[in-house]
Amino acid sequence: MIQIYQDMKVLCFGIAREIIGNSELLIPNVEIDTVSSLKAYLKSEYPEFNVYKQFQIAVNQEFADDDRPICSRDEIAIIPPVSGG
Amino acid sequence: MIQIYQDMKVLCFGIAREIIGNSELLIPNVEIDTVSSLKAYLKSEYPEFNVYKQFQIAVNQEFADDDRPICSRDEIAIIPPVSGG
Amino acid sequence: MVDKNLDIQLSAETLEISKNYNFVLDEKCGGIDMFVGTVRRWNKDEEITHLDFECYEPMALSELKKIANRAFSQFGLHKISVHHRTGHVGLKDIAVVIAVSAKHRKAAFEGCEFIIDELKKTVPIWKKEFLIDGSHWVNSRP
Amino acid sequence: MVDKNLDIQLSAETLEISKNYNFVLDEKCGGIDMFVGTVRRWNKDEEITHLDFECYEPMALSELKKIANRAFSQFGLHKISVHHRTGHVGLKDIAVVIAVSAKHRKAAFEGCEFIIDELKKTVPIWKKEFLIDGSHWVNSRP
Repeated sequence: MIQIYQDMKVLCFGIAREIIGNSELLIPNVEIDTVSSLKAYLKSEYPEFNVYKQFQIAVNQEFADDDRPICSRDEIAIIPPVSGG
Repeated sequence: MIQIYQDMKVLCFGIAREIIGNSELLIPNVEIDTVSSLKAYLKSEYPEFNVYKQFQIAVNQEFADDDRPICSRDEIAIIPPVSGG
Repeated sequence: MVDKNLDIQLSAETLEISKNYNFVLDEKCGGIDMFVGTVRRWNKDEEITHLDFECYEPMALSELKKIANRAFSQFGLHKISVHHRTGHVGLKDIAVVIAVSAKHRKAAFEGCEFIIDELKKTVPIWKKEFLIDGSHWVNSRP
Repeated sequence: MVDKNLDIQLSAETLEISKNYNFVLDEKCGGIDMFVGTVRRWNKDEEITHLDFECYEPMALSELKKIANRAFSQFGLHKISVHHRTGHVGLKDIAVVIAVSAKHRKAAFEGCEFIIDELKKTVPIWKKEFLIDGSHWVNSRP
């Protein structure tokens, strides 16, 4: 079975935007199929994420657990620790 | 020993003002020497005070206990149950 | 009665929350809590037309000052502003505004609630409720 | 996002507490509580010059709406107005205003505090603190 991976677009905010250097990250052709595999990818490509407090991932504007499946059609965002108010 | 009693002026607010029919009550020549004797006088002269909830007495702008001595030089006020706010 | 950190006023004029806000705002503080008591049309099944507030002014100011001083020390508040109406107050109009500022929000909430709770217990102010069919002094009814 | 009883706004413009107050004021309610978060000059020993707020707007609106709906049902609130700043916010300026109205004051205090507490936990808004000697994203520091 052949799987075609499309670029996955990830929205970046706050410290994550600064670490990545852009408000959007395009991840090309990599096998990322769950929130936890995305987190592992980000920490390996951007080791600074290991220094700061844990980020969460939002999928379609909802906080998502690590085992949540994701695909390139989802709206995905890195959510560093929030600090509104 | 002869005691001279002066008129005692009592400030009246809220329901007490309406019961007494004036914002000031002058009590002539009566032997009132404590808060409790003032309360007894008011309830006997104005029986309506027995119908409404208990009032307090303030002496010189402080809530006063029943055994507090009072005289005509004090600033005395009838304080019905408060309802500010 | 206004000093540097405390502003207490009994007023026959319409209250404006911006005055309390501007008094307590301070660059040392991150949290302001304000309570505003307004006149509502219904009290249980009774329809209200307006209120009339009467107060024993010098004692009301002195009791409010005592409450404020307890709030300063118990909650570490920075500034306090309390304005209370006297006289005729219509529907939706403001009867009382309490604003407090503190470094952090928890103290602001607790301090503000403390002040209104205590105000309702001890400050010599009386409210007469005027209904469609009558009137009465609140809390006095047997 | 504004409906009859709920007014949620993320705004790049200076916030004004009168807007929140006017939204929640209602003749069915006797108590309004407002929390105002302002920018203070000192955070522990660090001197702040200003803040910069960034937000993930559609998710922030949706999280705020969830919080408001929980507050309506848990505390029986009547109306809720939440305005939060984005962008550059100077000293003493307003970062957030939360106003709620309820029949009685206790619900207003509790509901308002609940909303700001939850906002700080889950709403995707980020605050960068600019100090005399540097800057950092609040809560991100290891």
